[in-house]
Amino acid sequence: MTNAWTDIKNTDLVVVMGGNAAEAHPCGFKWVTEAKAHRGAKLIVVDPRYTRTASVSDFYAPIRQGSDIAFLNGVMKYCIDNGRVQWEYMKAFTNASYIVKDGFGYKDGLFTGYDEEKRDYDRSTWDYVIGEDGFAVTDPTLEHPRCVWNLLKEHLAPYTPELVEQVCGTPKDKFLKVAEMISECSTPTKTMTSMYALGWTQHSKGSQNIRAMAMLQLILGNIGVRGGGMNALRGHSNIQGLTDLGLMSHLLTGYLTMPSEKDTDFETYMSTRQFKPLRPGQTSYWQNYKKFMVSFQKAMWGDAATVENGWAFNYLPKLDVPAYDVLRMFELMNNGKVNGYLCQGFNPILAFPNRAKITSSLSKLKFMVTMDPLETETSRFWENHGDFNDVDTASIKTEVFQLPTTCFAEEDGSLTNSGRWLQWHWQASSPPGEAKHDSWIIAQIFLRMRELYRKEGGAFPDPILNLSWDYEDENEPTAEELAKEINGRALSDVMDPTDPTKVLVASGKQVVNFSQLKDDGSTMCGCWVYSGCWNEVGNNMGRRDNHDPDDTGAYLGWTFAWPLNRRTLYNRASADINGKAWDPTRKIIEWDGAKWTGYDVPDIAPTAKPQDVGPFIMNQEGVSRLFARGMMRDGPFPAHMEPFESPVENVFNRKMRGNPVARVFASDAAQLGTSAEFPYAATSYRLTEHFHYWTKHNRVNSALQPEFFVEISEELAKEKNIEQGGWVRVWSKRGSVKAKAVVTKRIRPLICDGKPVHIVGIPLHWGFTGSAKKGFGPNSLAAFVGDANIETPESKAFLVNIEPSTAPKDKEVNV
Amino acid sequence: MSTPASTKHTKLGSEDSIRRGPPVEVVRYGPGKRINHWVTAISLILLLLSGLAMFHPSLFFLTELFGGGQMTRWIHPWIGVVLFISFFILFAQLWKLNIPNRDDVKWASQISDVIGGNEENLPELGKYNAGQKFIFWGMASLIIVLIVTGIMAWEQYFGQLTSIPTQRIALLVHSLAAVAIILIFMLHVYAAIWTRGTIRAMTRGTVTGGWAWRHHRKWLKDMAGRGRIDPTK
Amino acid sequence: MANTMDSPRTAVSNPPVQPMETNLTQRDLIRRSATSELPPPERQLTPVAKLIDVSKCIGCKACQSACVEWNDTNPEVGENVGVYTNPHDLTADMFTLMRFSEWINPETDNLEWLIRKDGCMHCADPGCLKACPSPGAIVQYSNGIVDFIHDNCIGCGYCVKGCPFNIPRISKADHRAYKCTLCSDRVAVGQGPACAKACPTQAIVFGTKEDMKKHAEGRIADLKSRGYANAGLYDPPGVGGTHVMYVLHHNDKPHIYADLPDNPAISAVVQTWKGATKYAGLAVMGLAAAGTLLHGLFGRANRVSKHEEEEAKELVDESVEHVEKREEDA
Amino acid sequence: MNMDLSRRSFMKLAGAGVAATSLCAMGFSEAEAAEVAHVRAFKLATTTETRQTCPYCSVACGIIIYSKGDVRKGDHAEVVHIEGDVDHPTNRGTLCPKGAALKDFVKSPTRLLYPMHRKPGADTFERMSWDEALDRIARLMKDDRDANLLLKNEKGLDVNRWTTTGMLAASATSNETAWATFKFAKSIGIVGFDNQARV
Repeated sequence: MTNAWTDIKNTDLVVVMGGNAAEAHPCGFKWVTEAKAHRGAKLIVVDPRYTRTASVSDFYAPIRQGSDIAFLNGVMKYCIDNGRVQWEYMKAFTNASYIVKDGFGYKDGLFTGYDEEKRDYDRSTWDYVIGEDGFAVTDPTLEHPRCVWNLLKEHLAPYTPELVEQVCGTPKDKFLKVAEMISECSTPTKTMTSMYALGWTQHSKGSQNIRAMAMLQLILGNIGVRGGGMNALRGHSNIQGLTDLGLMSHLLTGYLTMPSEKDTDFETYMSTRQFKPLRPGQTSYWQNYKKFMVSFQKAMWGDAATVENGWAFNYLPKLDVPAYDVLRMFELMNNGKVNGYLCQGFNPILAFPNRAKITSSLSKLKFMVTMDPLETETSRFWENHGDFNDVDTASIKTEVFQLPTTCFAEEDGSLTNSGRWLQWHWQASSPPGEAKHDSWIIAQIFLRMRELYRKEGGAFPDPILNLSWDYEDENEPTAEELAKEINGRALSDVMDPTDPTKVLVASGKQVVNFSQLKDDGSTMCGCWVYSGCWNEVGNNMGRRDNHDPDDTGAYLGWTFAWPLNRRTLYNRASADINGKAWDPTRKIIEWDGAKWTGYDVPDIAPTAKPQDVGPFIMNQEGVSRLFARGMMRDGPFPAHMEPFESPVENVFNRKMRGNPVARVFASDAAQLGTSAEFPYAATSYRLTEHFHYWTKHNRVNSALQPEFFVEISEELAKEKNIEQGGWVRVWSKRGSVKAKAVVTKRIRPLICDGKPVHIVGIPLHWGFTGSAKKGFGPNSLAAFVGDANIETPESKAFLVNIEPSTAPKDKEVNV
Repeated sequence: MSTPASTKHTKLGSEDSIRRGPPVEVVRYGPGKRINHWVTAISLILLLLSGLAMFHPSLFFLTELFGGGQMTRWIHPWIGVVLFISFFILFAQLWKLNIPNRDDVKWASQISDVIGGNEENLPELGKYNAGQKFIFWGMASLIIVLIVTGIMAWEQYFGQLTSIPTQRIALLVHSLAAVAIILIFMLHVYAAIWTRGTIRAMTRGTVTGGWAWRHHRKWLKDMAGRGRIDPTK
Repeated sequence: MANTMDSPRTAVSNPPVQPMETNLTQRDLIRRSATSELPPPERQLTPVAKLIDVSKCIGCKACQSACVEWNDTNPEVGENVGVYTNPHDLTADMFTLMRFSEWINPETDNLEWLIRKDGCMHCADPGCLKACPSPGAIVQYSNGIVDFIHDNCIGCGYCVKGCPFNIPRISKADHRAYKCTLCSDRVAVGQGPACAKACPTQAIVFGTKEDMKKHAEGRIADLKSRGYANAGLYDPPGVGGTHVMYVLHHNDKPHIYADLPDNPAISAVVQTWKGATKYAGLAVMGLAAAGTLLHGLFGRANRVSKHEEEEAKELVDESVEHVEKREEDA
Repeated sequence: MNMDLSRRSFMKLAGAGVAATSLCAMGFSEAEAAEVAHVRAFKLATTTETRQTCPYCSVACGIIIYSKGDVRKGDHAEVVHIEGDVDHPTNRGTLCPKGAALKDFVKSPTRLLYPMHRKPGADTFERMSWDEALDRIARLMKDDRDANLLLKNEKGLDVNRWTTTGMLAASATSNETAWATFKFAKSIGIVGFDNQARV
């Protein structure tokens, strides 16, 4: 989220699209009802189903899953055509005026440079014209035919209300009503907020869905302002934290990236990351990359990371592919190329698409280790549960370790919420049985491996032997010790750059925040964006001051928000080019002639002059990007693409399937179904009564929503004579499930590209362990393809068939 | 002399007979009927005690007799079932003797003589008089009403059987019927006490010849006429 | 500034953990089941109310969950029968229930998903209490809370018949009646009901009835501004008003919200049963008893005379002789 | 540690007054002794409060855990109740149906209590001691790493990549646990490393 949950009360229009906030985030959604009740804000819901969020909306428009880009591009076109643009903002804070290289273009659903063989684009033309001065050429008048603004208008031209209706199945009048309501937020005094979640990410073009809305928000001037922003409602309590801390194949902490084989040494690695400004005087904050990277390496390997060995650069593995993401790993596993797998609080056989493939992959492992507070289907994937897990136990040779961990109530630590607040929590109860903290388990495995390497030696032991593990009790690092390591400290006295005689941070002291980090090895910091969370002042994540001057919803005294306790990202953009708030009643920060002051921590150097320095300091341009250059694999502008399994053809290119550059493994391509075989468009989602596969272990939530079901329209039920509450079988090219049928008026067939499209809704909370009735998940059916940029599986749009059926059969398990 | 008797018969119970005595005694109820009667009587008494306890707060203390409210609530319907069965065994044996006839009309029309005890003015009667028949049929019909409405109100097993509005009516009818049956019960008991020499009919099973001569002369003559006499006793 | 406003929140402080005297006692009772002479309360507590704004409710069932947790009930895991309402009805282990209705508004032809939190309405004139035969099994406090005192409950189910909203349920386990207590144990220490505290959108709020009515006015105005011309407050006079009220977007037709009664009142049948019948019945029985007693004492008993005994003997002898004579002839 | 459970809250906000009056409505101000208490005894009396956050979604609602026993005093502590934290700016004491039932998550009958081990082909888990399990895991991992760690690519460049063992990290663990996990996984060379953010 660019803004905080509590900031939503400041909005005038909430657009919930690609999410279902009331259902999945009820207490965050509270702030929508506050905005409605006290600002007269309106709520729009655009979704294939009339959801719980829709039940309290002011306007609902149906849409076919996977067609969001067409809808959003349509809205953008409507706003531009009707002059509903916040011109000043758009001109000052976006790259609309930048001139794009000749050669870049878009035709038949494809951008220039497509290579069908490689399923990739040559993106060399997707960039700015660079002048002699080394800066990007711009035309502030926006008259140049090759400026981003004119190219964008050209790109959006086809997205008429008629096309939107044809592609999305949204009736023209409903689309126009939504476009009209949204376009009203183009004035500086009206803001709109976008609340989205996996309804946008779980597509083969998920990143582009989000880009489309972000661009719309920029055109309307709604980024960086109170009650605005792009608000990704993250699913898990600390999914934000684990991303910030880089627990991903392609990441290091704080969005530093893993080296690839191109990064032959530390210097080469740095050369492609310390971005120089593309416009005069811009911040381009990544110029500090080296300070963060060196401090990170020192945090990892301490004294073993020296300037001589390039800060132990070669201790880091180098990638030969963009990432060993989960889809790639399970593909390798299924091909027998993976021997061991550790699942810490993760349930892949319910979480990943094509369950049959996941199960067969796990069956090929030599060993698997699970760490959970609760039973999981994954730790028992080898156990036969009749129809619910029909495996041949004896033939599965995987050795499995099921390790019991503590849960939140039994540990200290911090979690990072969607609004980037790091909130510390305290242990309240004693662990049951022999359950242990994850950090203890990790420490034990690490220490035992290190001991083996010490005794026996082995393959490249250095990064293991030298990993800094200087905790008071190395068997169990405390949350406090780890938090302090994340914040960073001085390894030797750090001098004040302005006065070299003055010690800024004494050796061994915590740095106040990342501004004190150095690239000479004198500081260490586990995760630079978190720096400031536990400095010499103390544990800022434990702060609980809920004062909120003038009720802006900032709550600066409540815990700690990264970066630098900032609550609204890009908040510099809440003020105009001269530093005056666009909307005086919704001021965040303002330029007082000498510095930036206000309710939040400025998202820019406090003394950076408003006219000189752009608000988007992480970008080389200093402005935001309507044109993404070559930074996204599937295009600098969002273009309509169908899901890989779609009930209709792509109207821009009827031969094109899915995202033309998304990676598809051969075996999975063979398992893609067609609308002839599988006529119904399925989608997966959460129910408010449950949290993933956890709460089915809990009697209360199991009582509130006891049994797996699918939702279909009355029309489809009639067509297939399926009765309310009766059993149905739903199957795709990859699997089959049995469920109770919920026949509802909340789902209606849509007319897309001239034919009716029936939607089948499949919630995801059931399995074969726990208190609830045994059931299945949509992942048994979903396709094993991911987003072109970050490989998030396309779990929100796939094809199925459905028929009336009988109850699934269970098998008694000897426990 | 005996012809008149033999011409106009009244109905007789199976065990009805005269013991010559002296003194003359007339067998009115055999042991079976007597046990049956007392089971019914005791059930009825328990029912009205437990029922009244739940009928009016001022009588709630009666629940103590049954070991508290929960027990009372639990036992009341079961006693009802016992009463229903036992009464209808009795009913099967006595209903023929209770079919009204012309004499009953006359008897009823002279109710003042009944209360005044001037039976010489009343017609000679068979085994039962109109009052007794009224009690018999009254009890029978009310017990049916009570068992039916009782079951509707029996939350523990039949709470879902009928709709709540129906159950409300059932409860109203049940309480009205209960009041009625209590009144009849009183009449029954009082009449038995007031008409001296009656109670022994349900204890020893016999009444004196004089009692039969005074209250049910036709019945007595009929037994005599049909030689239902045991000279040895 | 409008946006500095915040909806009324049930809790302004976290619950106390120090031992505390309860503040709802017998001295605060204004009604007690099957009890005629109840001493008047020493003090009048301010009437409280729970306001359920159906238009803000997202049907998340947090209220159900919080209710189960606070009251330590144990609802069973049922099955799906094709609807979101789970369990399928109120039970002795589920005092409150989200009832979902899919309603097509005939005026707009738009679907409206009406979600109503069902549960005890805490009537000012409680039918359950009127019907209850067990002294003190159902009580009403001067703040309006109608509570079941399980120790005094005999499990007869009369409350079920007495309730105009079909709320109480008899436990199959202990045969006692259960329903929402309005969290009397929380209210007694100054905390609002668990459901109201949990409600994420504050569709459920709790406070004094007066404040709740004021809050409702604001909500109704907002709904009217959004085109719900018939938005209104559901506080049915038929039961003397309730201490659980609804804000309905279609207050002209409560029945579309999963059969919420349009004009609830204690059934006339129950009134007669618990009124006239109770008193008249007792009177009649009393009179009858007295009547027979008097007649017994002063009236002349109906005795059999010596003469009648002789008459009987004669008759018997006669017929015996008659029989013997016939035998001789033969 | 900031365990300050200040009762300060949003009194200044309109509407807070509502609840305020409801306090007095109970005659709460005059705390007289009650002879026959009808209502259930208040079950949170004499419990220990601990400030926590809900582990489910990323709204991260504030919660208060009420337990019998105080871990900070070294007692054995059992959760007796969990309720929303009124002082929390986001949820203001409210909770969703999952958060409101957190106690039953902590006390779920399917909580894992002991390390369990499944032998290849076996149809049940068997209990195993922590030491045995951890030693065996470390051995299996080292053997696989030694056998399969790719030290150099075809160009002879150090890549130190271990692709034959992968790991998924839990996006419900704390940042601190995550950091420890990160150090472990990246230092041993695991590249097949992701968390729920990927899906």
